[in-house]
Amino acid sequence: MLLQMDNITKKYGEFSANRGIDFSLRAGEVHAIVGENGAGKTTLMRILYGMEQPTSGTIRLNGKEVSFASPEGAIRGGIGMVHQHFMLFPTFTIAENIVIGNEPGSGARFDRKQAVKTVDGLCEQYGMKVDPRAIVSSSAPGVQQRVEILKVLYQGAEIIILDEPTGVLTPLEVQELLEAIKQLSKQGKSFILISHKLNEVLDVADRITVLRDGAVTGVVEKGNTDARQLSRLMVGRELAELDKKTITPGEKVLEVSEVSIRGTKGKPVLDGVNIQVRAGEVVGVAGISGNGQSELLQVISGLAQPDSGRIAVSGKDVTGMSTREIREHGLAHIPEDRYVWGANRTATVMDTGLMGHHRRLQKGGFLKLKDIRSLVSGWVQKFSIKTGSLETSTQYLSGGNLQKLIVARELEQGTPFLIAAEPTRGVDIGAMETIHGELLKRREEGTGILLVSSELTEILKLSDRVLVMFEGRIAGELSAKEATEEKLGLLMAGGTL
Amino acid sequence: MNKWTKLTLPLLQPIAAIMVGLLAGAIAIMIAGGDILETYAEMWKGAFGGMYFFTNTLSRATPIILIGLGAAFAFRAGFFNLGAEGQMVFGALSAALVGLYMPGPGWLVCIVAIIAGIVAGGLWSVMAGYFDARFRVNLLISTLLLNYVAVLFAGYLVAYPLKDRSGSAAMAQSEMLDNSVWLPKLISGMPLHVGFVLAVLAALIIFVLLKRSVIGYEVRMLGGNPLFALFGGVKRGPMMLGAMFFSGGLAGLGGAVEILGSQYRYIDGALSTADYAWTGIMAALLAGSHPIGTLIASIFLAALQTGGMGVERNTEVPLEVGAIIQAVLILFISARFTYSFLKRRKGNKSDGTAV
Amino acid sequence: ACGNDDKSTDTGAANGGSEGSQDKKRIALVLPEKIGVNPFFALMDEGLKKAAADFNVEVKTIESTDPASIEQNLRTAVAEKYDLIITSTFQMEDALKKVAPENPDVPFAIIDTVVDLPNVRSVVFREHEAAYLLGAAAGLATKTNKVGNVVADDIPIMHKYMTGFAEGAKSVNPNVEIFVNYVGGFTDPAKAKELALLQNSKGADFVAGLSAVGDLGVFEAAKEKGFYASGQDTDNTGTDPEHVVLAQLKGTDAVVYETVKDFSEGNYSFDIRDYGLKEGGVGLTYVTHESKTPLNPFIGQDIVDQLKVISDDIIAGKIKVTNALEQN
Amino acid sequence: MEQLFDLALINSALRVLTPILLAALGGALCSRVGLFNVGLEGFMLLGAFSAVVGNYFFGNVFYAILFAIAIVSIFSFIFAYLSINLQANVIVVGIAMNALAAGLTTFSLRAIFDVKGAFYDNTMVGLPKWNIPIIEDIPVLGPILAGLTPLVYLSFLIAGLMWYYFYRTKSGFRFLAAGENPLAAKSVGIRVRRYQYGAVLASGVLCALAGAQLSLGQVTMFTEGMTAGRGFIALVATMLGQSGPLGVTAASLLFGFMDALSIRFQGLALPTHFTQMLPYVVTILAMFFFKNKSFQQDALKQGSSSR
Ligand SMILES: Nc1ncnc2c1ncn2[C@@H]1O[C@H](COP(=O)(O)OP(=O)(O)OP(=O)(O)O)[C@@H](O)[C@H]1O
Ligand SMILES: Nc1ncnc2c1ncn2[C@@H]1O[C@H](COP(=O)(O)OP(=O)(O)OP(=O)(O)O)[C@@H](O)[C@H]1O
Ligand SMILES: [Mg+2]
Ligand SMILES: [Mg+2]
Repeated sequence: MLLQMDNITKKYGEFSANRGIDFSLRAGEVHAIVGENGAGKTTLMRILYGMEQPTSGTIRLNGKEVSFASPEGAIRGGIGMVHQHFMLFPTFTIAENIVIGNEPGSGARFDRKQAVKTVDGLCEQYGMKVDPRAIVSSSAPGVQQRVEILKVLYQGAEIIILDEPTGVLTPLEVQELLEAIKQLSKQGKSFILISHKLNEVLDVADRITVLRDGAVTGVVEKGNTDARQLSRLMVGRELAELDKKTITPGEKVLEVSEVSIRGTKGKPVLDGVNIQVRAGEVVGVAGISGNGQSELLQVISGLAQPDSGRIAVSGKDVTGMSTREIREHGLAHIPEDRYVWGANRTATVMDTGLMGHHRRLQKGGFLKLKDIRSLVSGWVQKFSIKTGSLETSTQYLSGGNLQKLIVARELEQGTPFLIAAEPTRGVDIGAMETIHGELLKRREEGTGILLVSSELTEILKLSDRVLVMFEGRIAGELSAKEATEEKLGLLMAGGTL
Repeated sequence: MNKWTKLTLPLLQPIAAIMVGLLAGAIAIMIAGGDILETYAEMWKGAFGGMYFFTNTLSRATPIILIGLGAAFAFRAGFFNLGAEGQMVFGALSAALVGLYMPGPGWLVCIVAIIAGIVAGGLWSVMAGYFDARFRVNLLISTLLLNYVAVLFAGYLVAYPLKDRSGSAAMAQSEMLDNSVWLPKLISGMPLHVGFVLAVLAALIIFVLLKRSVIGYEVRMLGGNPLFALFGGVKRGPMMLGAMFFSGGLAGLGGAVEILGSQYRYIDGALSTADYAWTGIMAALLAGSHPIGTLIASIFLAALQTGGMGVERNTEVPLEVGAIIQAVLILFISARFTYSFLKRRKGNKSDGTAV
Repeated sequence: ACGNDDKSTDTGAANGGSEGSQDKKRIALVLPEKIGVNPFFALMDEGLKKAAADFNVEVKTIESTDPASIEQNLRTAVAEKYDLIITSTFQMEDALKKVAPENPDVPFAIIDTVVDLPNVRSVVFREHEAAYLLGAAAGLATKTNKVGNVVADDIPIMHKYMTGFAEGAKSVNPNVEIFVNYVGGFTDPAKAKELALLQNSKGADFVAGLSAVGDLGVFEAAKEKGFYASGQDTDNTGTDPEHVVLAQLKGTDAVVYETVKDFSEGNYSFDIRDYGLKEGGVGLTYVTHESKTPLNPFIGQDIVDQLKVISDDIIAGKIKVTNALEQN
Repeated sequence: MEQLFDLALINSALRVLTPILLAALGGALCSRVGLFNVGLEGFMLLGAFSAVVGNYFFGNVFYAILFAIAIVSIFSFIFAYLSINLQANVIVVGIAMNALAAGLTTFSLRAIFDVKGAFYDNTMVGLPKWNIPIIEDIPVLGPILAGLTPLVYLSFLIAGLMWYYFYRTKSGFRFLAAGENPLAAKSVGIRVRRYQYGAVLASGVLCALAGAQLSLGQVTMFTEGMTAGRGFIALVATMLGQSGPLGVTAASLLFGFMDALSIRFQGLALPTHFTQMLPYVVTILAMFFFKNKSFQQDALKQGSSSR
C-alpha cells in the first residue's frame, strides 16, 4: 500500500467534518472519492496535504508514519494537490505559476526563459497545451485548471490529488484530462480524484470510496458497481428522472441585439451578438470557456457596458443601466463564480442569502429580520444546505453548499428572466437533481432562462434551444431536438454543420 | 461550552492583554526609577479618580469617539479613510467661523455651527471619495495628503485674515466664541459637555443602522466583497460618496464639538498635537470597526492619555515614560484582541478565485 | 516633589496657603508644552529649580502634552493646593482667564503675556527690542549686504522677532536684503539647515536662527559653509564660537527666579512686569550681557560699541521699535 | 528670489529625499507582503537616535550605523511578532510603535546624555561627504553630486538591488508570490511568515539607514521628533509608487524636488502656508495621471474585497 490513512477525524469546534475515515491508495491506482456536498472530501485531502492537522488518526506513506505540518512537507513526500478552488497567482504568468517553489536558474537567479522552455516541454510531455507567457488572470478557467495540474506534475508528485478538477472544463477538455490521468497512472503515478460526475469516476477510477456525513459508507472496486449503486451510497436514495413539459414560449423577456465589446488585442470579445429568450423557455449557451460567455453575462446584467448594441429585459431597454436598475426590471442571476460575484465570505449565511431581497424585505429602511430568517431557513431546508446556523460565516460552507445557497437566492427573486451560469458547478448529484427540478419548475411558471454551462449534458437536458458561442459570436443555433453532443462539440470547436 | 464560558471567554483575552501590558509597563516604570504601585494609582486617579477626572476623560474621549465612529463606518464600507485629521480641522474651523460671525440667538448659532462642522468635514471627505470614484485617485493617499492641506489652510486663515487680535495676538488662533454659543456642560463645573451625548447617540445610531437597516446591510456587503455588492445591485459610486460624507461628517462633528464645548476657538495645531485623529482611527481598528466597541476603545484610549497626565503631574516618573507605558499597553491590547479590517482583507485576499 | 532641603525660613506672604502638613511653600510651574525642543521652557524650569534651592520652597514643573490638557493641568494644580501657580505664554491665556477668576484666593503668575486679573501677575518681554539690536548687528556686520532669518513657522509670535530684526537692520544699512524662510515646525534641524544653506548660496553671510532646536541646523550650515549665525533665548555662542557670533537673549529663567523670590520674601504683587532692554530682561550678547565666548571679529568691538549706543537709545526711548503683535 | 531652478536645488533635493526614499523602500517591502507599515516614522526616529548614540560611543560612523541597524531591527522584530504571530492590527501596532519610539528616544536622550530636546556635540563627526574626484569637475554633474553622503548613493543602489531582487531572483519571486496570494504560496510550500518577517526586518534596516542619513548625514545631531513627519511622507511615496522599487524611487524624487522647490517659492507672491502645501497638492494632482487600478480589478485580484 502506497498510502494508508487510518481513522482520520477532524473536528471544527463541535462539528466533525471527518469521522474515523480509513482510506488507502495503491501505487499506480486511480482512487476516486465521491460524496455529497459537505461530506468531508476536501477536508480529508487538506489533511493529507498538510494544510489541516487531523484531530486524531494516522497517515502512513510507504508504510512509514508521517505527519505533515505544512504543504511543504507533503510536497517533499511526493504529494501534489490540485485544489477545488484555484491556488494561483493571478498577476503572474502561467510559467511562473507552474515553476514556483522550484524555479529554474543558476544560483539565486530566476531564469524565466528557462521556465518558459520547461513549461513548454511539460505541455509536450503530458499533452496539455498552455501558453507559458500568458497572464493567469486573463486566461480561461479551463486553462487555469491545466496550469494547476501542470504545476503538480512539475513538482514531481507521485501522488496527485485532484479535487473536482473537471468542474470548469468542457467535455473535450474533460476527455483530455481523463486520458492524461490514465496515461500517467500507467507510468506509475497514483491519483486521488474527487468528483461529483459519476461517469467520469466510472471511466477512470480503479476504486471508489464513498463518503457521507464525514464517514465512509462504502469502498467499491470499479468492476463491481454502477452509477445507481454509487448514487444510492451517496445520497441514500434513488434519483428520479426529470420530466420536461412542453410549453409554448410567451413574451420576449430578453433581447440582445448586435452587442459588441472591443477586445484589447484587435479581436472583439463580443461580436454582434443577438439573443432572444422568451417566457417559459430555456435557452442554453454552450461553448468552450473564454469565448465570450462571461462577458455576455456581465453585459446583460449590467456589470459591464457594451461598446455597441442594445439590451432589453422584459421589453424595456436597459442598455447602460446599473445592475440595480436591471434587476428591478426583472433579472435574477446565478453567477458563474460563486466567490467572486456570488457571496461575501466574511458575512453570515443569512446576509449572503439576503442580497437582492433586502430591498424588498424592509419597512421604512429597516430590514424585517424575522421574515428574512424564515425565508433563508426555508431555503436551507429545501436544498438541504449544510450549515451550522444562519449566523455561520459564509466562508465555512463547503463549495457545493454555498452554490445551493446562491441558487436558492436567485431562484427566489421571482423575476421573469433568470441567468443561470454554471448553476450546478460543484454540487453533488442529489443537489443537482433538486436544482434542475427547480429550474424546470420556474420554466413552467413562465420564467425565461438563459442557461450557460460547460456541462453539455446539463444543456441538453434542460434547454429548449441551444446557442453555441465561438470567438465572441453566436456560431450556431440548434433546437432541443436537433442538438446532440457531437454537433455541439463541432460548433464549439469553430466548425460548421 | 456552556453559556457562562461563552460569555466570559471573549472578555478573558482583553483582560489578559491588559494584565500583560501593565506588567510590561511596570518594567518601564522600574527602569525609570518610579514606584510601580504609586504610578499606576496615579494613572487610575488621573483617568477616573473623582468626578472631575472622570468627566475630563469622557470629554477628551468625545472627539476620539466621533472620529473613531467615522473611520469605523468608512472601514465597514471598505473605504480606508485616513483623512480624519483634515476633516476634523475643517469641521472645527467652520464651527468656529459660524460661531463667530453668524448673527442670531446663541442656541441657534450653536446648532448651525454644529451642522456647519458636519457639512464641512463631510464635504472635505467626499472630495477624496469623488476623486477615487471618478478619477481612480487612491483614497488612502489622497485622504492622507489632504490632511496636510487642510491643516495648512486653516493655519493660514487663523494666522492672517481671521487672526485673533483681541488678546496678546501672539497665537495663530481665531477669536473666542461668545459664551452664548458654547455647548452646555452636562454637569456644571465639570469639563463634560453635550458633545459626549452626541457621540454616544452617534454610536448607538450607527450600531442600529449597520445591524438593522437596508443601507447598513449594503455598507457591510460592499465592505466585505464589492463585486458581490455590485452584483446584487448596490451602487458603489453613490455609496462611496455617502459613506465618505458620513465618515468625514462625523470627524467634522468631532472637531465642531471640541471647539464649541471645550476650546471655544480654533487654535492652529491644537487638534493635531492632541492626535485625536490617529487615536480615533486606532480605536476603530482596535474594535474591529464595531460602533459600540469603538466607543469603549475610545474611552479607554482617552483614559490612557488622561491617566498619563496624572502620572506626569503627581509622580516623579517623567512624561516620556508615561507615553511609553501608554504605547506598551496599546501594543499588548492590540494583540489578537482585534478582529481587524486589514487582517480580514488579508484573509480574503488569500483565497484566490473560485472554481 | 523635589526642591532643596533645609528648614523653612520663609516669611510667607500672599494668601491662599492652606496646605496641611509642612510649612514649606509649594510652587507649581505649569507649562503649555513639553519642555523638549524649546529652550524657552527649559530655561523657565532651570530658573524654578534654582529658586527652589535658594529660597527653600518646594517646586513642581508640570508639562502639558497638548493644548487640550492645559486647562486640566491648571485646574489640577489648583486642586492640589499649590501656594503659587506660575504659568506661561499666550497658549495658557484662555485657561488662566477661566481658572483664575474661579479661584480668586489663589495667586497666579503668567510669563510672556498679559492676563489682567486681580490675582495674576503678568510678566512680558519686549523681545522686539533685542531683535532690533540683532538686526542692527547683522546690518552693520554683513559684507554682502544680504542676511537671512530661518524661522520656525509662519505664526504671529515669530513676527515680533522678524519685524524687530528688519527694522534694526534697515536702520543701519538701508541696502540690506533680508531673506526669510520658514521651516514649518519646531523640531526639524535638517530642514532648517537646508534653508540656511539656501540663504547662504544666495549670498547671505549672516543667518539668524529663529527656529528653536532647528537653530542647531543653522549653526551646522554656518560651520560647513563658513558663514555666520546667531542663536536665540540663551547664550549659545559657545556651541561654535567661530560661526555662532551672537545670541539674542531672553531672561525667562531670571523672571521665574524673581517671581519665586518675590513670593517667598513676601513681596508678591499682582501687576504687569514688562521686561525690555532697560530692565535687562532681554538683550544681545556682548552688547547688554557678557558672554564667556570671546567676541568674533566678524562683529568686532567697533560694531559692539555702535550697538551699545543703539541700545541706549532704545532704553532712552529715542528709538521706537515696532511690536508686530500690537500693529494689528 | 529670481532663480527657482538651479543645480544647488537638485543637490539639496537629493540630500533631502534620501531618508524618505530609504524608508519608502522599507515600506514597499512591507506592503508587498500585506503589512501596511505606518511605523516607518518611529523606526526612522529610533534609527536617527541610535545612530547618534552609536557615533558618540564608538566614535566611528560605520559602527554607529551598525548600531542603529541593530537597535531598529530589534524594534521592528517586535512589530513583526505582534502583527504576524499575535495577529495584532498592523496599523494599530504601527501607530503605537511611533508613540513608543518618540517616548523611548526622549527618555533615553535624558538618560544617556542628560539633555532635553537636543543632543549636539561639536566633536561628533558625521557621515563623510563625498566629492568624487573626476565627477567633481564635470560642469553640470559636479555641483549636483557635490558633497553627498555615501548613503545617498546607497539609497539608489538599494532601489536598484531591490528591483533586481524582485524581478530577477528566485527568492524575490517567492517574496512577491507570498504577498500576492499567501494561501496559494503556502500551498506550494513557501514559508509566508518567513518572508513577512524578512520584509519587516529589512524595513527596519532601511529605516535605520534613513535615520542615520538624517542625524549623521544631513545634520550631525539628534533632536526630539527630528523626523518631523518624514515617515508619513515615505508612506505616501510607498503607495504612490505602488510598492515597486522604481515607482517608489520616482515618487520620492517627486517629493524631494517639490519640497526643495516649495522652499524657493517662499517669499514669492503666495503666503508660506500655500507654498508648504505644494508637495502635497502636486502629489494629489499627479495621481490623476497615474491612475489607480479600478476597484473591480483590485477586488477581482483579491478574490473579493476592496482596498
Ligand atoms: N474551517 C472550517 N470551520 C468550520 N467548518 C468547516 C471548516 N471547513 C469545512 N467545514 C465544514 O466541514 C464540512 C466538510 O467540508 P468539505 O469542504 O470537506 O466538504 P466537501 O465534501 O469537500 O464538499 P463539496 O463537495 O461541497 O466540496 C462542511 O460542512 C463544512 O461546512
Ligand atoms: N515566533 C517567532 N519568532 C521568531 N521567528 C519566527 C516566529 N514565527 C515565525 N518565525 C520565522 O518565520 C519562519 C517561518 O515560520 P512558519 O514555519 O510558522 O511559517 P509558515 O508555515 O509559512 O506560516 P504559517 O504558520 O502562517 O503557515 C520561521 O522559520 C522563523 O524564522
Ligand atoms: Mg470540497
Ligand atoms: Mg506554520
